[in-house]
Amino acid sequence: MNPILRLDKVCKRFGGVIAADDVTFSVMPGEIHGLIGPNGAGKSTLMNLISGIYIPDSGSIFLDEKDISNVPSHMRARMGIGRTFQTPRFLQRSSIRDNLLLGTDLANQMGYLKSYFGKKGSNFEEELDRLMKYLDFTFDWEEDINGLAYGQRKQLEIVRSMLTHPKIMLVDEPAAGLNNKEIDDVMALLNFAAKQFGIGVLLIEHSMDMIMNICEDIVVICFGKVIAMGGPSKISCDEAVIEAYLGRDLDASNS
Amino acid sequence: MNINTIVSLAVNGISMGMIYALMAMGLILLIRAIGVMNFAQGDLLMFGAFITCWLTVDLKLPLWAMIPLSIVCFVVVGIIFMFTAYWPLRNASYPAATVISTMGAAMALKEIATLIWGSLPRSMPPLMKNPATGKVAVLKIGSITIQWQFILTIIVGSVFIYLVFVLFDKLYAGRMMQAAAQDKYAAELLGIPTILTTMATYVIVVALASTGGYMIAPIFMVSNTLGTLQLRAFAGVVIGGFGNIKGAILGSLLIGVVEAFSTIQFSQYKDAVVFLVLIVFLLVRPQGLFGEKIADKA
Amino acid sequence: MKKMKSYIKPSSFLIFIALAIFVALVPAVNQGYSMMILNLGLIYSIATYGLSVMLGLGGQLSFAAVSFMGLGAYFTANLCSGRLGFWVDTSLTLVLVLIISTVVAFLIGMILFRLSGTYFTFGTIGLVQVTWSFYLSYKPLFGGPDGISNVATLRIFGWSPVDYNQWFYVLVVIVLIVAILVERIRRSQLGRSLSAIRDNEIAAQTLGINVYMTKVIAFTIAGVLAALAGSLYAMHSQFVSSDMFTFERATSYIIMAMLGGVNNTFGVFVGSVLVTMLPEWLRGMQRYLQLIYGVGVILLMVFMPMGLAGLAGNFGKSIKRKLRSAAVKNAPAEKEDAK
Amino acid sequence: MKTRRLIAFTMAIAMTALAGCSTTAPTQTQAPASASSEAAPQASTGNASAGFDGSVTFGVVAPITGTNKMVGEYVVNGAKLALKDINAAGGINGKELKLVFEDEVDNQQASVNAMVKIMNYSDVVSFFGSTYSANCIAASPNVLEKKIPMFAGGSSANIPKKGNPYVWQDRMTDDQSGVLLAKAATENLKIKNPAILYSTESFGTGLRDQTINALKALGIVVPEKNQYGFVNDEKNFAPMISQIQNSDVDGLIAIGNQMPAAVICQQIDAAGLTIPMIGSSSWASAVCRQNAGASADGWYAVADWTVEVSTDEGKTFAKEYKDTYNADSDMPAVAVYDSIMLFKKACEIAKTTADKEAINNALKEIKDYKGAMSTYTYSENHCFSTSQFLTVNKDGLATMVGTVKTR
Repeated sequence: MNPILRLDKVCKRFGGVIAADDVTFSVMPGEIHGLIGPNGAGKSTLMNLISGIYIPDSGSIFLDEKDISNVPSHMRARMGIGRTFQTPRFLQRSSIRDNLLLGTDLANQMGYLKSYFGKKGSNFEEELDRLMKYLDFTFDWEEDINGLAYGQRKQLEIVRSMLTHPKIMLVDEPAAGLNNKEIDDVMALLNFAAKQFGIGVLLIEHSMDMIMNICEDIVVICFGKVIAMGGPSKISCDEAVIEAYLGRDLDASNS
Repeated sequence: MNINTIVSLAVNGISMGMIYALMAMGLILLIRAIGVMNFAQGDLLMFGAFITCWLTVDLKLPLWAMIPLSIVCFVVVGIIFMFTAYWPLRNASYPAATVISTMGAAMALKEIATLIWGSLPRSMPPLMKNPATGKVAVLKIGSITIQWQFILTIIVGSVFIYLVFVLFDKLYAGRMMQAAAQDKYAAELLGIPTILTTMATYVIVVALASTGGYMIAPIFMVSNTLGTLQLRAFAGVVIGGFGNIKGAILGSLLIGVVEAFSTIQFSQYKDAVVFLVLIVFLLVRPQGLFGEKIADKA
Repeated sequence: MKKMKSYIKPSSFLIFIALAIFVALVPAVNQGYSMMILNLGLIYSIATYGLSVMLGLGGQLSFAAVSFMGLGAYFTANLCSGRLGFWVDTSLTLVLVLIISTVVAFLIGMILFRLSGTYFTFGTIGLVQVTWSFYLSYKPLFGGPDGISNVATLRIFGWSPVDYNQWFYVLVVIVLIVAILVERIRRSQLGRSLSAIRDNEIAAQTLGINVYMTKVIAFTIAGVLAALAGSLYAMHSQFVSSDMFTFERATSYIIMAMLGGVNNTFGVFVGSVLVTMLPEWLRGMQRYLQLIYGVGVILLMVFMPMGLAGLAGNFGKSIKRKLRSAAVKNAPAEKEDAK
Repeated sequence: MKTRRLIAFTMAIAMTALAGCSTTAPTQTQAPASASSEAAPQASTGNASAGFDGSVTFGVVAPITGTNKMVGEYVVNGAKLALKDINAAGGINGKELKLVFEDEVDNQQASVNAMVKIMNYSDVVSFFGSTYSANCIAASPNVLEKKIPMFAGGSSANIPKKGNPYVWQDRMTDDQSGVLLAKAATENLKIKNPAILYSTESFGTGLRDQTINALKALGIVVPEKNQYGFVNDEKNFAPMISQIQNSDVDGLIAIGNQMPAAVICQQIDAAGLTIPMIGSSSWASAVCRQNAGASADGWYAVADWTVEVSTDEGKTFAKEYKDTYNADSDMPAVAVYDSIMLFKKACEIAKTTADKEAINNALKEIKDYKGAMSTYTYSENHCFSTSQFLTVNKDGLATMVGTVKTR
């Protein structure tokens, strides 16, 4: 079957800085695909390129084998690209219910008029209950979003992204700021999304144990170039990856 | 439409353009430094006009005493204006709050001026007097007569533009202020006292606007309705482009000249012409003369 | 899991009662002159509702309410005063005003939203100046500086309000309808999309919201409501002049929205009525009125950016939180086994 | 955090009471806002009401506060002078005259509010309306509805034209003063090809149209390029003045209110324009002469009033005003004074001080009544005045040159 998301020789430069250089990889539906690399390697830029915030200088991006390189970002979202951010982006002055309803709005894709005249979309509550079972905290709907802890908000953003019924989810450093218990919950949630709904997940993460446990396939980026691709076992002993992360030992190399 | 008219209209247009430029520069400094759109800019100009008029007419100070004293007044007004309209709101969660508080400040400034100096407009003796006739000094080139007051405005305007450029490009203080403007948090980490730089920005903005007030006081009557001139400075800022001073100055000069020449055909639609030019400009180049498309970071 | 609250929250029930008392009591208390001022407050609240959709939900500061009020007022004045040689029935004019203003507001919105943030606001200032200049000077359509007088009053199905009291009832009904519409918008997808745009346009895009079109739709709604207010103003005062549509007037609408609490439907109503009626009540302090107004606005922004409603809201929430923590204290056992 | 919320709460209470007034400043009477149906609060009590059986109340609307405050002072002083003279001479039909004032501030909304308020006072029989024409036009539907005679302070010819039998004007209307302005410009100043600088608000455009028609009748056509309109609060006249200076015109006719008049004088003087100049009545007003100072000298004006008047009634009024207020009188003061005198005359003809309808009809019988400002005779267009003064500004004084009559 063909990949849900495919990047083909995507390049992007900001003045002198090369953010992406001939990046080519693809994510299969229902697969959790890791995207790792040292800080400033261009991971977030790739995310922005896929979700349409930046337009690539050259190369193209395919969603379900349809070329979306020049499609505006809100259309890409409607075609099924879900996104979470390093720092969760929520509506400051609204209740949790409204924030999550934003996700269902995208799922139902009713026009403003239909939703205005009260046609209730898909049943919002039990779908949310099913997802919340994976996380061990509950909340009061009308509570202000800022009432939740940072870790809880990060998990909630993943839940919101799943509510939009995406084809592919771009998850940006979900583990940052979470304790171990919460990381396990997130991994269970992502597995649930990938296996039950067949959602492709592109996961940016620095904590290696999460990457190594959950990802079936990993691509490593350094200074915008793909330096390695493959399964967790292959990547963990790949020469170039270790060097990119830990640097080379000078005297050892010239032996 | 002979040469006389064209020259005198052009000179009048450029001198008014300079007044708008002084205000527009202030607006840009505030937008870049503090992210605030100052709706009290016109009233700061009016306040400056009243202060200089009070010093020259009421206290009858000679020029060499009046200028330092008026600068002291401008500094005081700048600091008070900052600590009332901006400082308590600097980390307000709602961006519109700071803008609307400047509107409140605008009304308060109008009323304070009325309470101190009365609501009747006051006239101010011309700066450049022709010693013989005691009338306004006039430069005669062939058959063209240009009032020295306009020329003085243009000179003073360009001097201030040069000073602001020197401050921001050459001096360390200017770079400090720009750093604080870009990222207040990071600047504080580098030991830049952002409270001082913000105060310095406000003082400069008030000084620029008040000098504009001083320049037009002898031409127009000094009254509390001078604030309406700010709308043209807004137009200059928008035409100039996102947050850059060069654009704002050129935009303001363009607005001044367009305004002067629009009196030829439809003088009562003068306002409409100025702002139609603005809106047409926005259609063609939404990012303005010098601005470039700035993509926000995700 | 907390059960979803039913649609009618207790607080909106309270508001309903307060409104009923307000409607019953007010006409008995004042007539003629101060009733006219109150009616104006109600008319302005319609335009302020439009502004609350733009500023409260969408976070876009716009001064354009005044020019659309002018559009509605002059359109009605021309049709209902017979100065163009023919008369049009006032209720038909109201419908025409709504249609025309939707088209005009949509087009102007498309133009102005090529800009964003501060520069959009400057664009609306330009629009206000252009429209004011035409309202003042272009005689054939706008009657020049004299304005247009003896505009016919409202006639619906043969009945027309005779004095200001009857006008009051008509206006309360219209304001109620508008308030309910705006409250519905706040709870619908459009409301949520606008709030997303207000907080972060980039995040909104990734949630599938077409930022440009949504802003234009909000601008159109604000324009239509302002035109409706303008039309009602023309019929109520039976006289229209450019003096009502200047830049200074535009700032008073924004302050009306902010005072009451721009995100609270009931707050906007309270804000508009307060801003219009206060000069009548503060009769003695005539000289210092503008100064109080200016300083008051600054204090308002410093201490209550979310307006009276915001304050009341926080107050309500803090009470709720205290109640809940009290409930937890005396029922610890029940909490344990819920997990 | 706690104290911050406490301060916020107390601020809220203070705020709602103080802040948030709308920019249209309200009308203001000396007494608290009274429900309109009761009697008007007695703003100024004349001397002891001994010797009078009952009273009659006359309303006066004036810009007591705001940018036109100076005009408001003249109206209030003129009205109080009329009150003193009438009550000293036995009141009206034996009844003591009482006045009530309303403040129209400086915008249309407040002005209409003030006039509606004064009409609604049950004991006000007639009143002096706003000194600005657009406001009088705005209030005329209410005057018609209330059937109460109003003396309009404005001079625009459009006020009486609305076919409203209750609106009267004691000042010369624009259409007639337009004729006088044209006559004075061509005969007295010998201008052949004038430029016209006019304010675009209702008074300005009205007078411009009348003047151009009058000039056409005298064989002078003013082309569009020689007409310069300016917005009422315009400040920068330099572009227009330089165009006038460089065009082939041999004289300037200027029309506007007092404030623009002063700015125009100053900027024309600065530009060194030397062609003969004649202005509407604002150019002779004390407000313009004080603000413009020496630069107002040399300006002719067709004015309703000048302190250096040579008619007897005019001299007595000017002297009495100077003695009471030790300041020079000005047009708004004499306009309200003469209006109240005309009201007294109508009451005497109708032999009633309560029946508004009878008083209104009695105003039709007034013929050759010698007032301070002019001699008044009824005419269908409800404008009483029959003449205006031609004045020239010399070293700060508007000295009278002659009178220009219409009928």
